Amino acid sequence: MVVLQCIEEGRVQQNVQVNADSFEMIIQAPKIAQMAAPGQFVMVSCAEPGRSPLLRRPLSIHDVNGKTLSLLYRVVGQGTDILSHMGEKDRISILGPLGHGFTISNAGHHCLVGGGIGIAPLLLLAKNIAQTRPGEAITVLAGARNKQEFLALDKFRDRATVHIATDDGSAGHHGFVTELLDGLVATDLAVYTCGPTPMMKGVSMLCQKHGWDCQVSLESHMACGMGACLGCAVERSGIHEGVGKYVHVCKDGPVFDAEVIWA
Amino acid sequence: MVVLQCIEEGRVQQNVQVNADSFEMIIQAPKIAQMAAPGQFVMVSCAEPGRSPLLRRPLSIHDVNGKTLSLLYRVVGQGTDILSHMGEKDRISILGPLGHGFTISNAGHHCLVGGGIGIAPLLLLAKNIAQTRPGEAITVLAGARNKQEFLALDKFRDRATVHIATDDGSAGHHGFVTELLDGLVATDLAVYTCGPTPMMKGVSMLCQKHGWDCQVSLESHMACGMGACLGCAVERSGIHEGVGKYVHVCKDGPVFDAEVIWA
Amino acid sequence: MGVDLSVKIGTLSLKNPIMTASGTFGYGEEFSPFVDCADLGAIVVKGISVHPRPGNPPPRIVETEGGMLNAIGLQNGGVDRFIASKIPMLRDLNATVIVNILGDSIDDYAALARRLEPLPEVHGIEVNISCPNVKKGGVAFGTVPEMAARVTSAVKENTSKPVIIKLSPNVTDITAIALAVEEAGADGVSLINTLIGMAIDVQSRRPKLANIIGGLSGPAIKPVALRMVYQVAQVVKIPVIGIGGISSLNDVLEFLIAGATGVQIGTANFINPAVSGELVEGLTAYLLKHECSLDDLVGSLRT
Amino acid sequence: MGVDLSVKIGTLSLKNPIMTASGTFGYGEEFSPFVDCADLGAIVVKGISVHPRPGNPPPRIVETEGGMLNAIGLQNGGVDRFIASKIPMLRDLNATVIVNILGDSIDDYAALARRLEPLPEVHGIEVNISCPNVKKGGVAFGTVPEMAARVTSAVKENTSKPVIIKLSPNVTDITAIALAVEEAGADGVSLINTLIGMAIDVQSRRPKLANIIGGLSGPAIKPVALRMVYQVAQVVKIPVIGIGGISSLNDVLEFLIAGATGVQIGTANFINPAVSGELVEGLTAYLLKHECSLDDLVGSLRT
Ligand SMILES: Cc1cc2nc3c(=O)[nH]c(=O)nc-3n(C[C@H](O)[C@H](O)[C@H](O)COP(=O)(O)OP(=O)(O)OC[C@H]3O[C@@H](n4cnc5c(N)ncnc54)[C@H](O)[C@@H]3O)c2cc1C
Ligand SMILES: Cc1cc2nc3c(=O)[nH]c(=O)nc-3n(C[C@H](O)[C@H](O)[C@H](O)COP(=O)(O)OP(=O)(O)OC[C@H]3O[C@@H](n4cnc5c(N)ncnc54)[C@H](O)[C@@H]3O)c2cc1C
Ligand SMILES: Cc1cc2nc3c(=O)[nH]c(=O)nc-3n(C[C@H](O)[C@H](O)[C@H](O)COP(=O)(O)O)c2cc1C
Ligand SMILES: Cc1cc2nc3c(=O)[nH]c(=O)nc-3n(C[C@H](O)[C@H](O)[C@H](O)COP(=O)(O)O)c2cc1C
Ligand code: FES
Ligand code: FES
Repeated sequence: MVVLQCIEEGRVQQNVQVNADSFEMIIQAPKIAQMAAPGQFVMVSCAEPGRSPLLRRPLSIHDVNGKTLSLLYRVVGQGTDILSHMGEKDRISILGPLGHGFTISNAGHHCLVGGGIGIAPLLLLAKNIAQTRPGEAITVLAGARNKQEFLALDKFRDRATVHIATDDGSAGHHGFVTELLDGLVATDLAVYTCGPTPMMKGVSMLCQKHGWDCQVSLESHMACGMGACLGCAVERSGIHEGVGKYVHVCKDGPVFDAEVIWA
Repeated sequence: MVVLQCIEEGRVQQNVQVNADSFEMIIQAPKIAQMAAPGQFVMVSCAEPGRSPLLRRPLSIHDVNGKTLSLLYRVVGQGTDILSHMGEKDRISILGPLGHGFTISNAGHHCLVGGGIGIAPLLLLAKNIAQTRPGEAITVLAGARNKQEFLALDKFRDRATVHIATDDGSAGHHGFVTELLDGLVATDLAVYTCGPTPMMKGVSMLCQKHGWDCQVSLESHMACGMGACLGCAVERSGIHEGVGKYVHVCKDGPVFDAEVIWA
Repeated sequence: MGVDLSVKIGTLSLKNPIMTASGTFGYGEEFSPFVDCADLGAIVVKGISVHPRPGNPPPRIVETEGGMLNAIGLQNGGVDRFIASKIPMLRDLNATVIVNILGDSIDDYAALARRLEPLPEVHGIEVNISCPNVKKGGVAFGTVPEMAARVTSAVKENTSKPVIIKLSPNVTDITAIALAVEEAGADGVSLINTLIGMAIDVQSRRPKLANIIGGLSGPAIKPVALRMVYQVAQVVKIPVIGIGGISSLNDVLEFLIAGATGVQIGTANFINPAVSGELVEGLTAYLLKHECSLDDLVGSLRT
Repeated sequence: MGVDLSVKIGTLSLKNPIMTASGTFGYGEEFSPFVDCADLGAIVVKGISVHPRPGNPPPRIVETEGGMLNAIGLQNGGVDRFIASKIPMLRDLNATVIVNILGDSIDDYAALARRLEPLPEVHGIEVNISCPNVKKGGVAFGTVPEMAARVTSAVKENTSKPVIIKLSPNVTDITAIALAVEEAGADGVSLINTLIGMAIDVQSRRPKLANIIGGLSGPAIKPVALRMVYQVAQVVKIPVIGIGGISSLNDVLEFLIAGATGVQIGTANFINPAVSGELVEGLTAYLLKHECSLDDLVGSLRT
């Protein structure tokens, strides 16, 4: 599948703090906004070319509204810290849209499972399903360490039923979001998940148990984001010879059928 | 001469553009402001320690008012560009005051000769002379490529007679500032100069001709600014053996008796 | 554009001195939205071996101050698959193609040269005798003049195409290696490959690369690369191709002034996939503006 | 502070593993407003030669991405002047002092060791072998195992003080040099010295350093330094002192985990003259917080 992509000098429209360590940045980037599909990502520059931090940072496309693109990101290091200090009208170089996103399943019931910042790519997916599959059920299961940590839930509520779980029990189910999933009674279910690796692995194991198809959105360190450097390899499930041993998150993914990774 | 110095987390009070490519930054840095003497400089950080641009940038102390320090700087590259984007309340790490400044001569008439951004260190000197030598004549000769380029002249006017020269004749004398100096009729004159090297060399040659003592403020690339790296060497006039061959701008200078450099 | 940017490496003549560095430009196709490969001096494709290589386990890359470490492990599908699946695509790109080869033995290098010989789509061969990532192979050849010379002869004996030997910077005297391969018939040398480096995650006390060590690239290594290019250009008569941290026109000019006939852009492709094409335009504009030719520039360092 | 930070290098025991690197800390005095030298593991003073050296003409330094190039040219007043004018001051600093020495010949090194032997203020000697051997046509002592070993023995024969050999990174196999000097009796090795690099001013087409080439230091070289420290620590039994781009506590920890017994802070002193003292505090706090000892840390890389 050939994806069209470009480098766009985006213009920050707003960059607001949404919880203790996360921000949402809305950027005018008409070209990329127009091409973006759910589950795809962009590579954003945090400095002038050749200056450090050298590499672009991969961030999921959280939302798209007309000519604007929204990124939901957590500040974890130098690059995201620089992003968090950007303000209105600042320019930001964006490369994208990149990667192979979610494929909307033909199942009648869609379950989106997000852990922490992993909720980011699921919003555009939910919107897309609601739009292209009117009447089909959408359930969102969101997990977080605590009540304060949840992100963007309200944006889901008008299109999906949302259930939440917290590690500390400060809101919703006291425990793992996977437990909520296990509790679902459904046959014709498609699961889409993004979050910490252990969580996604747990989700895909459950899906195998229940016979649901499952798509996972992976992360990996990236240099190019477009299949050139081969830096973003992750091992495939099963035994494979030669180059078949690895898949590349930026190009084959970031979204994979769960079986490709865990089986 | 042992200079007291410190690292101070200054606070930008204002940072205003003063001509096409220059800015004046006023910083709250009480410790350094209190210690600063005319002709000394500071080393300012343009990034977090260990991040590029790696080295601190040397800038002359342009002015001091109580707890604040003023820097007058021209944007020529990455570091000064970063400085020019700083705003009110931003923190800036300053190392200083550094170096050996101007020594106020016992001559009854003081002539300050500045070229371009070289005017920067002369303001504090003028203020200092006016304060410590009431009644003594202060003449300021300022040179620039054109009328628009002059900096801080008004701040001199109430303490000194100011004459200007421009390369393009757009204001004052059409020609070099050295020609103004040559025109001065004075016996008991002390000259202090800062600006492009050819200008300072010209000034010191004239002073030798007229028998005036002359102090020059030099520039050199610096790593430490405090005499440790030996990176800021400049050759001394005359023939010298071994280590005597060079002086170090950050410690022996930046201000030198002209004869030490050119003879 | 009214200015001649062409350069010659052996019998191969390039439109201009701007090439892409092996392993940083895939096989060109990924970059088609950003660069017309036909506009470049050449594209140097990802290293090819006799047999497929899965590459190293992840993590394979880590960012460092002013650079990055990679331990891809020379992942590639092997020469047969390259010929079957990539050559047709490369033909369509209309680009001057230099194929980077690597092996575990002299025979591997010879075999690769032989396999590529009949292909008109392959305009030149770059021999990687220096990749720091694999424990076996690579390194040894690039660090011993005699070995480097033997690889060179083996390749030359099996191809009529221009042969560029890509030198390792992880040596005491790179000029000795350069002279040895020139003597052995190399049509040009390209340098530098990556410096061997390492990074550690303090919390887990594990290396940040699964391979423990990796190759350092990017602006951080530019001063070392420029120095080596200058030293090599002083002693060899064959063309020198400069590589290492080149991201801007100013960087390109530094390498040309130091004595490089051409340059390769590596890590910079990741930050700006359009950079190679932009540098061709930038260099053209520079030469026009300063009314100088490439020859005026190359090796014009004033010392 | 309830945690033992002391380390031993031969017979010399240091308060803690944090030292300052030669040529980046003057003779300590300049830093007295920022650091109490007595709190540091040791200060390594600017390189001393038999006769005074004027150093190189300016420009001597240039900034690069993530680092800097220097070509100071080993400027120093010579050993006599050092003893006359610096030793008294060093005595007052109350610091553990390691004197860095350099020479053009084996005899120079021997002579320097002899001159320093009687001085109680000198606690150890660090030998800079990155200098050219004038007799051997200017090949650096540090690039040939045999020459490195001969310098080591010459110094050892003339001093009872602990001897640290400072290794050059501009070699094919740094472990071979390390093993050679260990064999010759070195009490420790410190690495790395600067990588040789270069920068060019495109407008004037001149080198940015009057000396054309210079030494690259700073964060840019950290990955190379860390890799070499790791490799050397694998093969030698004597203490390894890590040097290269260390600016933060995290950097210090990386080098210790890689196998360094101690570290030296160089270029970082220019950016923050108080950094060495801060790192002693930082390391102390870290060990307390994680309830681990230095021994737990050193060489604890999980591979
Ligand atoms: C396809 C994809 C989509 C992503 N979407 C989002 C998102 O929507 N919101 C969000 O907050 N984060 C997202 N991430 C993670 C995000 O890329 C990292 O948090 C970010 O790169 C950290 O950069 P830094 O400079 O702040 O941290 P540093 O630790 O300083 O980064 C150092 C280097 O490591 C890389 N790196 C560090 N953590 C990660 C990581 N988890 N994944 C990949 N590279 C990493 C950085 O890119 C950089 O090259 C995504 C990652 C991938 C691969
Ligand atoms: C004692 C002293 C006082 C100074 N006072 C002033 C002043 O009051 N106002 C002002 O505008 N400028 C002053 N300068 C010059 C100022 O230091 C440089 O313009 C500035 O360092 C350029 O940094 P940059 O990153 O913008 O430029 P870049 O060219 O990107 O800098 C690259 C490197 O070169 C060094 N460098 C570049 N130009 C100079 C220079 N002329 N002198 C020393 N180092 C240089 C930088 O510090 C940096 O390390 C002074 C210099 C010295 C030595
Ligand atoms: C991710 C990556 C993969 C590379 N793969 C190869 C390779 O397969 N063969 C090779 O000769 N060099 C390879 N290199 C080295 C580059 O071609 C180049 O020599 C080096 O990166 C220095 O240039 P730069 O600083 O511009 O990146 C690779 C470099 C990177 C960063
Ligand atoms: C300005 C400067 C001067 C130096 N002088 C010496 C010296 O005289 N002797 C020596 O052995 N190393 C010298 N070095 C090398 C440093 O001691 C150190 O090995 C190197 O800079 C790497 O460490 P860093 O990256 O922390 O600076 C010098 C380094 C710099 C930057
Ligand atoms: S990030 Fe370069 S191939 Fe995936
Ligand atoms: S700048 Fe370091 S000695 Fe002057």
